[in-house]
Amino acid sequence: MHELKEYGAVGIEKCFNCGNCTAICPLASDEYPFPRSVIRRIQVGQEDRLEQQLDPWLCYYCGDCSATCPKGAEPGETMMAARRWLTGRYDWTGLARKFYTSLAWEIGSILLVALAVVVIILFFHGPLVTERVELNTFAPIEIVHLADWIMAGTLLFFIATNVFRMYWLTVLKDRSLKIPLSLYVKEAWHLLFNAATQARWSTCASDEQDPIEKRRKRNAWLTHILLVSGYGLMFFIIVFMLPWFQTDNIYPVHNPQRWLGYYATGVLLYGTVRALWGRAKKEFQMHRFSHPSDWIFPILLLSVTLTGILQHTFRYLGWPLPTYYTYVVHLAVTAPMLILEVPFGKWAHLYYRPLAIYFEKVKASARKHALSTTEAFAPAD
Amino acid sequence: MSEAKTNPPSRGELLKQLREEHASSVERTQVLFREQRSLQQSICQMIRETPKTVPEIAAAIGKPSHEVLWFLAGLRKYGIVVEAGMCGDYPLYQKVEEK
Amino acid sequence: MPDKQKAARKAASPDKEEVRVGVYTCHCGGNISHVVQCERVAKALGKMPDVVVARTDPSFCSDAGQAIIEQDIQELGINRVVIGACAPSLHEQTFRNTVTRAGLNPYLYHHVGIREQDSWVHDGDPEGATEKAVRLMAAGLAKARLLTPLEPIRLGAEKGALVIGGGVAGLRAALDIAHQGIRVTLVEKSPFLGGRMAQLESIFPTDEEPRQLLHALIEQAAAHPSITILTGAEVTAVSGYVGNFNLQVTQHERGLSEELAEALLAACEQEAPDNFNYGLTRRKVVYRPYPGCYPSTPAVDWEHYDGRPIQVDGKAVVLKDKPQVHALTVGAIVLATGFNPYEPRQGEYGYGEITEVVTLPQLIRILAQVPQGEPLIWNGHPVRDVALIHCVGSREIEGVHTPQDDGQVNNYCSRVCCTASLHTALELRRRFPEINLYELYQDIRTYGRGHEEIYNQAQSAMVHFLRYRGEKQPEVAAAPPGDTHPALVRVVDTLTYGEEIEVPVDLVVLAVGMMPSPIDALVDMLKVSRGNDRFLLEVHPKLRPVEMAVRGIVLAGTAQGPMNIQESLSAASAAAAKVAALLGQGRVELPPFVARVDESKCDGTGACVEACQEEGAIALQTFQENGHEVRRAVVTPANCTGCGACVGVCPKRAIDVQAWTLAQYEAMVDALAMDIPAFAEAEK
Amino acid sequence: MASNPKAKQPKILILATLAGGYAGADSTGQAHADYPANTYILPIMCPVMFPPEFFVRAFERGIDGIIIMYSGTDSPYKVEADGTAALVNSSYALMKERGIDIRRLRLAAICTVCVKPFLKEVNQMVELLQGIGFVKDELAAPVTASA
Amino acid sequence: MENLHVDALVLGGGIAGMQAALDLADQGFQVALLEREPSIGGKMITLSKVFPTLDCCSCITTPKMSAVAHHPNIHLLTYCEMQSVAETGSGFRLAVVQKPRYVDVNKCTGCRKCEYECPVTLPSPFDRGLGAYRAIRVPFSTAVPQTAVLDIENCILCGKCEKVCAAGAVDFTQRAETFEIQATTLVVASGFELTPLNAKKEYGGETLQNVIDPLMMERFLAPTGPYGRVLRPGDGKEPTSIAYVQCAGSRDQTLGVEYCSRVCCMYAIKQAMLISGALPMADITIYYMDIRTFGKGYEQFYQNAQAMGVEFVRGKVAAIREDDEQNPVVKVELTEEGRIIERTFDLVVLSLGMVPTAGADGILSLPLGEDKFIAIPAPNANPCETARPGIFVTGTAMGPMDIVDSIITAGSVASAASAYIREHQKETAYA
Repeated sequence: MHELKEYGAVGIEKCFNCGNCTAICPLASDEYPFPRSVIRRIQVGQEDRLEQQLDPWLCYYCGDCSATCPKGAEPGETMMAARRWLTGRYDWTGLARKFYTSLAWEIGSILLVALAVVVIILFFHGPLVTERVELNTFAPIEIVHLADWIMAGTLLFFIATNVFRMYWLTVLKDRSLKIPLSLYVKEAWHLLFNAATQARWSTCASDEQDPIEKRRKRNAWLTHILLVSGYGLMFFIIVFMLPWFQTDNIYPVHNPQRWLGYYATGVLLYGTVRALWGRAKKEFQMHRFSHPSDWIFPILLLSVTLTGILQHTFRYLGWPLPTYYTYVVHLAVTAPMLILEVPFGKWAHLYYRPLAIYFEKVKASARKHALSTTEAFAPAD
Repeated sequence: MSEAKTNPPSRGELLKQLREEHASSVERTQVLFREQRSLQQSICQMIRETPKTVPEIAAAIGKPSHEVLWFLAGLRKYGIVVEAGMCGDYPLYQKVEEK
Repeated sequence: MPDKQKAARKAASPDKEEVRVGVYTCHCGGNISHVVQCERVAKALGKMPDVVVARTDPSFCSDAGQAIIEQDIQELGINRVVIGACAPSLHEQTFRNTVTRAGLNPYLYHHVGIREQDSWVHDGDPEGATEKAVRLMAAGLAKARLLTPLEPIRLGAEKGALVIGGGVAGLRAALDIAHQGIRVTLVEKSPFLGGRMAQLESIFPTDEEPRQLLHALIEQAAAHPSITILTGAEVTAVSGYVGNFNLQVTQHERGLSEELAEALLAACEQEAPDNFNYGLTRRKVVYRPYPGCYPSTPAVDWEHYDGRPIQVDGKAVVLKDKPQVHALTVGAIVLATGFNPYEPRQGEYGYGEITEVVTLPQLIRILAQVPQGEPLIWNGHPVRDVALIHCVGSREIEGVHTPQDDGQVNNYCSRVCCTASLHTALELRRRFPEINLYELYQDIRTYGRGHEEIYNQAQSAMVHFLRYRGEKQPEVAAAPPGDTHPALVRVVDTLTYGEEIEVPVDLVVLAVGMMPSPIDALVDMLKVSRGNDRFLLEVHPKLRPVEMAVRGIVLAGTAQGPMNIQESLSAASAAAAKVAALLGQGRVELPPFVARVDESKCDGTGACVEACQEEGAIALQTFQENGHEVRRAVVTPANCTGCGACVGVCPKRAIDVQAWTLAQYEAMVDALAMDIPAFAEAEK
Repeated sequence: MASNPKAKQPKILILATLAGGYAGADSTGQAHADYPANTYILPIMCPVMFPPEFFVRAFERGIDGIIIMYSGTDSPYKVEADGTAALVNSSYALMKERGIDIRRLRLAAICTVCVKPFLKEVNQMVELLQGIGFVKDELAAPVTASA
Repeated sequence: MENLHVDALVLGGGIAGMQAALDLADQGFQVALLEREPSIGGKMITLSKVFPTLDCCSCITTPKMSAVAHHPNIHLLTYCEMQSVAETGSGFRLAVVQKPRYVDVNKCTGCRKCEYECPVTLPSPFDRGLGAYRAIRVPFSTAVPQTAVLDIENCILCGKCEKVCAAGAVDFTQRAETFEIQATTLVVASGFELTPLNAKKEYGGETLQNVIDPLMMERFLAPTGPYGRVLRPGDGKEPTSIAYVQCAGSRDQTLGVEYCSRVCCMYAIKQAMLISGALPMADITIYYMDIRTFGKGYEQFYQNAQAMGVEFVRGKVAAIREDDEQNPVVKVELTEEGRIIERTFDLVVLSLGMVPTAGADGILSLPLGEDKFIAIPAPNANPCETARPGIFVTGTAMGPMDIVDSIITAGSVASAASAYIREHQKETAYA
């Protein structure tokens, strides 16, 4: 319990297990009776049981549980903390745990990576063309792209290993289930579908009776999905299409390069500002107990977005030096965001969540499968 | 006690005073009373011959079931309506014949 | 009131006037009428001879219902009243008052119980129940025809009360009674006042020091001019009745003179288990249970003192108990005999077998002996993990729990253990911040004002809660040697979806319930009753919640059932109010149910005198009559208990117990046995 | 009953002391237990007031079974425990003389909260009477047959 | 109205106030009992049967009401409102308003002719608004005093009542009258209110017709209830499945009521048993967190209910919605199994808790505890003394409690108040 508190849980000890949170939750089910399933495991200190749970990932923190909790035990926040804890558990490097439990570690690492980026650029940048904006001369696209790929590769490595750990803990460890390979394929669409639509979150809103609450929840979901789309798009563009994107050519406005970029930037700006605004005002249940990690990621993302916009603006204005400087700053925030936050930080939920839903579906159909096979072989009486 | 010289107001004066003081509540209550009377009449009309359940009456006169039930509770209390058996899970109500 | 006088006159000579009976069958708000068809009963009774009116009502005991009866008496000239309603113990007195108000003698009324003994026990047989009601009412009618007006026996009452028990309830009751100008004798069995409360260290919800509160009470009581305190004393004989109880109180010698006491205390070497610490420690046989106790003079533990001399100033002093007998006469008795903590069976949760298992009261005494700031060591091990098990000796289920020696299980809730154990858990947390605490409970019953807050605090203090079901109790086992902890608690935890959870612990604390103090002798002497739970039984929890069925005896505190201190105080004050109301006037009225001799029939056989076992109740006297000497029996009403031993043996049927005559019983039997044509007819 | 006459039930009279059996019967009621309705409970102070003839008279009037529920040694009356036992013995003698099955009269100590013992006594008597029938048949039979 | 001088003034004519008045009067003190409603009896008189004995409630209450009305030492003052209090050297002086009944108490015989003739029907608070009475009425059948009272705010002044009254008791010329009571000591017995039915919006109280409060169920179970049987108020259907939601008004931070109301477990179990009697086919389920049957004989009562087939399920109901047929649907986690269910019932009873009645404490400026009930500075020494000397408190004004405990505290307050009276009168006699 103390450990979870370091991950930002509040009030778990107050819970007297009445079950209100689980019953009010629009997403909980008999198989995944959270939040209480999570709270109880924490209360009795069953770490091994907790790390095998998918439950925390299935929650989107609509906050109903916390709002209606008779004891003020903040079950929603406990779920949040459990996600952080699980991120730490899945991560074999131990970095995630450090980042979540120590602000100094997190900020320090970010600064370190940023510094590294600045230092690298300082040593390896191309000539500074001051007459006009020649970004690709300053930062040769091949090198950046290469760095980009290296970074993406590292990222992928960490993500893949951590995801495998997650798979091992939550699926493989459960010996009671034999999962035919075919099911993984059959249910795979859930992974993509949920990653893309966050469909599960929208059920939070669709079950809500109160129209005002319903609108709030729907808006929250919409904001989130916009943010994800913008983020995903940007990520895709800069990892796979950097040469197309980072260019000194100025494309006409109708060119997809322009409007895709603008769209992504726009929604990122909107989404992060809204997220930060909400956290500052604490208007939502989910924003009442913001953990440092909840602040840092949107701040980073906002900085990335803002520096991107600035850099873009300077380039169009034809101001070479400001363009280069903001570019450096842009990279200096982008890199830690991607390197640190994605595999070890808040943004890990981007893939853990859809994966959890995917595993859940796989397990469910395996269970169904097992049932139907035993039934089929059961002697008729 | 009060001074001897002020005569207590007469009964007529007191009643007049009462009417004036309560003019608005009397008016409001009269509206209520008229609604009640017509509703009561239509309910009684319906169940004069054959007993009916609350949902049946409610559907027929277009009023919410709970309001009809409240009316029937009152009519029952004052002996205007009686229970007359059950129809499934619903008791039937019938108007008492006037003597 | 001329009406009343007239009615009274009428009633005074019933032989000469017609009997006019009113019969009233009560619906009892549905309690009776849901089974017994009261209207049919009334109809059948209405057709019987002498019945002038037979009515029913939703509740005759209500003001409106009583008014009906009063009206009938005054307007219809009803002179006998039969009421069929709840048990006579509940409302007989209510209706006696009703008929008295209407001007009728209160003993011209008869109450028939048709609820507890009819509608409530025959709800599967409405026909049978209705017929039974008719017969019982007909028997009542038969008796009513033969009733005669009677006057209660008025006796002077001693304006003094005896309070048995010197714990918090007894002290409170004594003070409250004394405040009303009534003398009080407080008798406490042990040599010191304070009872169980003195053994506590802190009380919820205020965290006050119990002994401080007690001392405020004791000081007032000791200083009150109307209170006499007898410690080391017990009631050894009782006779008499309300207003005039004669008691014998035997008081043990304190054994020590004021001057020698301290020296003796210092010099005494013999030891005995210290029951103030529940036998966990030993103390001298000359002892003070705790500093600041009252009386402050040490006492001798006569039970354990072996009679050897104690050397003081070179002298050998032998202590001798010379019990002193006090005779007392009091008007009322308050029973504040308190409780004992439940003593777990040998082996129950490992109690008595595993040294790590103690009871909650023991733990409180253990903690009292650990100096503040020092660690808790038990059996030489530092205590790191503590499990507190709730409901030990409470909420037991027949067939699941092992019965006690008397074959019973304690199926009641002891009310205080939940809050007490959470309160103690908080104390543990405060003093030993590193300890892990586990509460094993069935339902947390922190019902009182400020108690739920204690539950909340315990949760905030990281106490772990595990919930077991009554049918599946936790198990306590000694851990195998070499284990990290000496004991192991296993519990099927319903909060964790019925999974079994194992908790290694250094100390297991059993939150034991309350049992009544062992007062068998007192109960036998006073002829009072106990409930199924073995606690003393009130007449009715709502109508007369602190009175016992024997008039003049009231209940205060945990003698009646589990209570916390606040509740004990309230109950004690309530008992005091009853005593004050009873004795305030200096006289009491007793029902006139005593033997009465029919002079015209008695010829002095003396059989009655022989049969009577009450002292001074009946004697033969010689009278001069028409020049002849005749011997006749004469009853002294104040000494007669109304048992009727004289009635059965009189060959002449010349003696009867007033209002309970043999002739009335014969008439009742006839009514029960006869066919009821009227009832049958009424059905047609 | 007149319209649909049930089989006639034997009648059981229960004489119950206020300090014992009567309160016990009230407790039974408070527990909402169930027992047959052909049981008529009359409150008494103490059974010693009845002469043996009283019981025989009751049987002759058509009471089929009598249970005396007294307080035994817990009684407020000194005379109750022994006196009642003696009374019952002399009543048995008289019943035998009249050819009445002595099992029709029973003595039971019932306390104020004795719900189970109360029910047991009542049910035993009910069963007994189902076996041995109405008292009037017994009284009608020639004495020699029963002797 | 004449001014009164008494030893003790009891504020509130519920069970605690009545018992306190009786216990004081039995000791020979002069007592005034002040009640703001037209009849004494309080909440208790509205109940059907009482736990754990299942005695008919009016059989316990009405004799006490009657005893209060007939006691020579008790001045019964109904339909009176306390206006102000001043401390005098020898006690308290209160200004009290006798509200006009528009009926002469001395003439009215309680025949209810006026009530039958009155044309205006109103929801009767005695039946929690689910039954009806008229603008002029005897408040309920066992009211004390058994006298009609006219609700002038809902009267059309048609004068029918005046015409039909044979006793000539109806009197439209009555006006509120102020009088004075001097008392050595005050006993506050102002009682409780239920937590509001709509306190927790997830439960739909007041919007869902078939989600009711427990006092409504008491009225349905009482023989004098509004329907004469148990029906659900939404559409008059006889319910065959009924759920009890425990702690619907207590032990819940979101309601602002964190304490336990003490009685809800027992009344729910009692009602369940009574419903089983009235509707033998009905399924009854009680959703609870902790069952708190701590009183004498209560645990046995709980076990009896279990044996009778009442279902006890551990889990706090999270929300109640309504299906198309007005049936409430309860959503709850079965915490012992970790399953979440939605179950449809005909009727849901919210086991609401107790909050203090507003009023007396304000006029008397008595400090309150955190729970808003009157503060008791020394509960373990003087359990019914308030922070103001000479003012005592009893019954549910001092916190939630059941009838048994209320009656005990009433006895206790009688002792404490009488000691104070004797002490004080002695002092003033010397002075």
